[in-house]
Amino acid sequence: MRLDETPEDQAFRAEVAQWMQEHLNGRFAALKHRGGPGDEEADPALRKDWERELAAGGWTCVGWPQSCGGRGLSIERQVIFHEEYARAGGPGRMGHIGEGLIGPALIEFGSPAQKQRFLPRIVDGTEFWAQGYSEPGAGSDLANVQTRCWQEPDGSWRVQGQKIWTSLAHESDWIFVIARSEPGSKGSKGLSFLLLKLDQPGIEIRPIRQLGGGSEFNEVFFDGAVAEADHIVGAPGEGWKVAMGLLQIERGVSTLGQQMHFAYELDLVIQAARRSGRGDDPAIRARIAEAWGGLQVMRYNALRMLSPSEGGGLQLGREALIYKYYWSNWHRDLGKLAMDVLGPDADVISDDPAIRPLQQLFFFSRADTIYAGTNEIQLNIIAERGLGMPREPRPAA
Amino acid sequence: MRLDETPEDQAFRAEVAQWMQEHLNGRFAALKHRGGPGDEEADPALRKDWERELAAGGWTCVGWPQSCGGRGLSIERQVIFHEEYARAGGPGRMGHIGEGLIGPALIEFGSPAQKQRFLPRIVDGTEFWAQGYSEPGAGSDLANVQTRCWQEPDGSWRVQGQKIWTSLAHESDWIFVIARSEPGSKGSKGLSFLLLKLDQPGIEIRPIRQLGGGSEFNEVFFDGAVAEADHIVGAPGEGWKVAMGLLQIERGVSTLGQQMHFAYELDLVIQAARRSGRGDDPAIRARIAEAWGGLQVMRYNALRMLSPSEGGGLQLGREALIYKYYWSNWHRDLGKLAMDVLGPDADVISDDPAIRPLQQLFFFSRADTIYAGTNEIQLNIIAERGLGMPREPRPAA
Amino acid sequence: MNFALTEDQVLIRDAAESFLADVSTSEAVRAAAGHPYGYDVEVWQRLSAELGWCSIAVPEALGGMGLGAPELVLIQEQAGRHLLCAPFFSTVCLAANLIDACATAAARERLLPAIAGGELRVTVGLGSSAEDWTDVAAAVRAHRTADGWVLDGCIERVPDGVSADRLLVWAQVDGESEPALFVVNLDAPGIEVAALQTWDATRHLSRIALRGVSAVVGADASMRIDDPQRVATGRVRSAALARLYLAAELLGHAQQCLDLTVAYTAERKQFGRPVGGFQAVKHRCAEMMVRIESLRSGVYGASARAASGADGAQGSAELARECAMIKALAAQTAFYCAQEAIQLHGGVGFTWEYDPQLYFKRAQAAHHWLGTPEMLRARVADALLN
Amino acid sequence: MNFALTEDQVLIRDAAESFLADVSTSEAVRAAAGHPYGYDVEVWQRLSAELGWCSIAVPEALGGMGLGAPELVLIQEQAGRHLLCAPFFSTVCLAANLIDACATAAARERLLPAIAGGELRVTVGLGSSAEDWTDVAAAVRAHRTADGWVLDGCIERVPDGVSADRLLVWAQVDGESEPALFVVNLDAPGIEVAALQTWDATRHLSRIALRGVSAVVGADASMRIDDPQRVATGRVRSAALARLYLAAELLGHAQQCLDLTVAYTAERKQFGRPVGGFQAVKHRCAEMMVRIESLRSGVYGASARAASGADGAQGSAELARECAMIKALAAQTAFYCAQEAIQLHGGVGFTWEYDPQLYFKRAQAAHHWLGTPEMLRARVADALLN
Repeated sequence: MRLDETPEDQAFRAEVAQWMQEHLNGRFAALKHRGGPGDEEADPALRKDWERELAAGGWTCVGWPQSCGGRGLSIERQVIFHEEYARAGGPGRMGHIGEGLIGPALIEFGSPAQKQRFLPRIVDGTEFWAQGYSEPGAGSDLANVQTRCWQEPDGSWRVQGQKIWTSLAHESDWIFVIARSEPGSKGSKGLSFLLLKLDQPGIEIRPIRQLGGGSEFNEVFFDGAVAEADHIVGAPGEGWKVAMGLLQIERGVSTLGQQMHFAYELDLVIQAARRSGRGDDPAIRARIAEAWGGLQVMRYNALRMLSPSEGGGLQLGREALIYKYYWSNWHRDLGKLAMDVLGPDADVISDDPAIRPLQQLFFFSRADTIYAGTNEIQLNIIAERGLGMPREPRPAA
Repeated sequence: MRLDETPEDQAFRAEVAQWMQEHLNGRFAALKHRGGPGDEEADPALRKDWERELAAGGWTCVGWPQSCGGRGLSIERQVIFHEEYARAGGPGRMGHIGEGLIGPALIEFGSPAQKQRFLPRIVDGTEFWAQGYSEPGAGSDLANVQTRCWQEPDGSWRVQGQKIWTSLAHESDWIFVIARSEPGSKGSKGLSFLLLKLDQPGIEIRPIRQLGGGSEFNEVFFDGAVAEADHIVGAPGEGWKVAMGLLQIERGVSTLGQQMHFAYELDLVIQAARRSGRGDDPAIRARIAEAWGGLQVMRYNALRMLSPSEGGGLQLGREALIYKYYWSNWHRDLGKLAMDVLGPDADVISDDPAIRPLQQLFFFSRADTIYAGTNEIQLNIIAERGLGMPREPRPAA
Repeated sequence: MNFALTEDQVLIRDAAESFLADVSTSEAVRAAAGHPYGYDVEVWQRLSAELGWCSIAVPEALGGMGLGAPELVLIQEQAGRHLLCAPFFSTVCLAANLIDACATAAARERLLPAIAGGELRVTVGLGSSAEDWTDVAAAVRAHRTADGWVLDGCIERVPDGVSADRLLVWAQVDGESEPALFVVNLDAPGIEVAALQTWDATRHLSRIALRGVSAVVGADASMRIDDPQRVATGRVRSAALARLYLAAELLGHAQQCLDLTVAYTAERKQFGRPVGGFQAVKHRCAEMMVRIESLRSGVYGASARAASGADGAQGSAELARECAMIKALAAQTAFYCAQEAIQLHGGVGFTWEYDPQLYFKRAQAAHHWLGTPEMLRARVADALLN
Repeated sequence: MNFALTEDQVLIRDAAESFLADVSTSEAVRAAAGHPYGYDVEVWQRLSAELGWCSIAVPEALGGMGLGAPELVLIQEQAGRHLLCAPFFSTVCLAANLIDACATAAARERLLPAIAGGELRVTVGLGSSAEDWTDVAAAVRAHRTADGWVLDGCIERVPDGVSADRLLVWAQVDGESEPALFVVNLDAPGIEVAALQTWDATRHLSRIALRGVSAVVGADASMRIDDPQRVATGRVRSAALARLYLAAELLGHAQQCLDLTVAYTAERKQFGRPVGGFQAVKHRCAEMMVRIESLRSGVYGASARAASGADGAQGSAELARECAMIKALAAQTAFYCAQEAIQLHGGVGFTWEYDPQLYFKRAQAAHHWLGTPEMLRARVADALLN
């Protein structure tokens, strides 16, 4: 258990910080602290340019193996990179689904041809991805997939159905989809994992308006949409394995560095408390202290989760189970604290950079405890896998 | 919706207050504010004398019909009586199981002979009762009764088994017991409701030591204990109906006036806060204000629960469902607040009348959210009966 | 002492319930929120002129029904449940209440009958502290002139400021310890109304600047109206009642959040079962019900106290303490239930299309109105501990 | 930066776990609590002399292992889990920590080797505020005499005061801004030890009165030991570490409450099912696990910071803030888990016979030790906001 860094790590930290200082500048300066969850609609064109700026510096896909175009950074170095990126105010990554989800899935499950076709364009920031998991009737019951797919005589695949909660589908080039390829199959059996171009006649994208007014999520309708014959990942009918591997990844490294963004938000809250006078209220003070403590804990949660376990290998065990539940509820509470600290000004729609991000935080963090496994699903998983308590009885299907 | 009282009600209130002032005096003065939950072991002999003092004044069984020896008071007058009794520091009632539970059950379900035999001795304070419901293996699953009973050729009944959480069994004369009279029956079917003298060879009473050190609860072991032939209430095999009617009563009028005792406790907390200096701490102040608010709400909860409903009759509906959950959790929180207000002194075992009751409150209120329907059972009932949500799936027995 | 609703009260509640279920649907609320006034004038006319809601708490001698807090609380509860968009809260719960408690007989006779008849919309600044209007008064100063008064200052949050006919203004006067109360015509020279764009669009607020606004003695519309004999107690009592009426509205919000959640989880299936059948969901709905029913007890109880209690300084102080507590409880209950409604609706809970967000935004806005729970509890604690 | 336990740390933790599972059973704890010392002397001798726990954090040059906070935290966590009754917290976590951080080289050389060897039990007053020993110092005054010092005052809560060999005394000295630190022999004249009968009997406390207790320069046992160069920073750092070690113990309490609950609800059947199969029970156990694992991250993290960080004034202040936060969190987590353990055990939960009550009483007692959560959060807020 050490918190101090080697001189080499410290030098790496300085290198990232310096690169960010030099490049998150000029026309990119407007992106500082923008584009995070709740703000993903902020200037997507400029943020795509920023992805290419990052790529030019070699700062995309830093955790991927070098053989796949990445930097092959160790976990510790990835932590440092993400922390310094966020500390500098680096914008929400347009490329995060490619880099954090489908890329690693292709590295593990993809064919050599798929890797060759897709990975370089994720690394260089020229192709952006969306995900197609959730369905309106499924919700937390991920395996309850109704979207169908079938293979045409020419070997291509067709997809029919509907996905939902697809972030930035309208700004993306490709989508990965899990669909039922074996008619009559149930649950996690008989599913296939397909890659589709979004710009095609069989796909329609409709934005979902969120409570805060933004529309970064979408519904995506598939009406005989086409996937090329070799754009199936894994064997037909075994798509669940790919999908689950990918969710593991989502709950792991890709949320790294978010604490630095959270620290930035907490700092905005503290500044607002000083300004509004609510910082003199002892109850508000106690909540700010608690939020600060929660943030320390969250960082240590992440460090524990990412440390090699006693037996070697990543300790994505008990610690990982609590990680998402902890941060999402902390973040939701911070949103409420932010509004209470702003006082009555919180209710007025504002462009003030000291107010707007806190309002967005308040509204968007309502989704934090719902997407990627609701609180209720998280608690089930923690009780069943973390504590070995009995599984929920499921009625016969 | 009126809070003001008629002149007649005001006069009655004054009458009760004056009687209490005149009689809770002399040797009875030591009983002021004593003998409540958590303190039921306080001087039982003197408290039995007090019951007879009350009886002499006509202040036992005030809600019973006059034909049964009661005063036949309206609900409003009962509220007034219980409030003034508690306000004066009237001690915990040794007779409350007789007056509040078995008496009303006998009035509703008992035979004329049973009424004649038992009711007058409850009214005059010469016989005290204990209850025999819970069993070690049953807990919240009240109908899971393992204690057996059978009828002998002479018509008398024999009881074999074990009851638990029987308050003051060692200070009582009689016990009512629910036991399985139909071998092989399950759940609420095949149970009978019997009345037994406690002082007999087939009954052994063992105290259960509680976390606060007291032992007001007991285990009661029945080894062929005898109930007389005509000491069965209701028909053989239909004891559940009697038992359930009695639990309705427990959740109704018999908890009246407890708010006045709670108000007394809150006042002790406020005094302790002034003394310890913790009353300057804003967080403690907020909790005291919250506790005060909760007490107001609790009184209004009770008044709503006891008001005639729109269609006439007692409104023991939605309001009654929440009543026990609300007061028990409020009381448990008050116990924690009391300790936090006392500061480090809370940890030292004390005879100081400004400290001892608060420590007892802290410890005994842990039981409040468990006995007479745990929090968990209360929430099930509220969801299912109050909100019409689906019942818990029960595995086939 | 009888806590049951009277027959008349049941009638009032049921009429409000069915009227609002009809006119204040989700679609209607969203449409009204987008209107410059923030409400549908026709709905307002129906409830004020036809249904007579504005006359409920006005004394009979002044053309009202002579009822009071218990009846208004029942209306407000339904208004909250259905998110009624109308100047009812501003005109009746704030302004008429204030005029009745604080104003001279002449002013009451001039203003209350017009309010009761639905002919006059009056509003007043909504404070955000535990004080009794003195926080609002602190930002406006009244200077005596030869023929009356001149008002200068700013009122931060005025509900229905864009559409009201009259504005009540609390102001400080040099040398007077109590704030003074004025009524001014909203189209008087020197008044500038700036509509605020708020996240909660179901109650429109404005910032109103007063620059040399004249309130001339004997003028028709603008004048000083506080009754020196009544204002000290009256502002305490009227602020208490304002908190109570707001709490009743919040109670309605909370109830609707629970009802929406129970209905949604009964329909929505996950893992082959209705979501509402999962015990954890049931317990959380039950917890909501406990808090809501307790809040209802508190709101009804405080309204009964308001109707029964002495209205002297002592009675007003006790009522103030109880209403401070109930507003604190209401704000927290409404927010809690809105939060749970969003959470238990799952993905659709945070969409614009479903209704929980409307209640959520309102609950957050109302958190500050007339004092936050923290401020109100500190006030109660001062009374208990000092 | 590596958060995994080292091999040595795993060994230390596992050894503590198995030793305590053996000697600190429920029966042993109840027996020890009834002993006048509050512990079994044989257990103390084994862990101090045989297992060397007292030497872990003592520098190698002074006969210790030269390890530090991360290792002590692992021991304390297990001590908390098994409610170890022993003067380990007083001697090692409070006194040795304090001596190491604040005392002169001479005093360190005299006292620490004896502590490391298990030959000396030392204790100190346990404060109940967010201050860094100054609250304890406020009640004792040191007067200079011809050949040394005389101490007068009272120390309210001294753990193991009945059985310890030496007492550390913080005292105020006229004209000095920092409190002075003394060590006195507990059988010195003028010392009166009154054992307190506490609800939590697993840590015995005493009130110690000092009446003209003399600490003579050059004497063997009683003397002034603070190092003027180190005391200002050292008392901040040692108070921070004391809070951390207490937090680790509370973490162990919380973990055991969860483990007991999961085990009991797996066995206990209601309505034909194990209670642990009801979703509401599962979610509440899961909530406990979230809080416990988060607390564990915080405790381990703060211990790593203590081991890695600079120990100057800045580093000590940062460590103090983090340890204040973690003690606040630990107190609330332990109480929460003890409360839930009692509740989810049902009827047996509030009996003397079952163990949850032991943890419950300890959690309540520890709530105040070294500052309540409210006090500690106020301290953290001061640092963040001012």
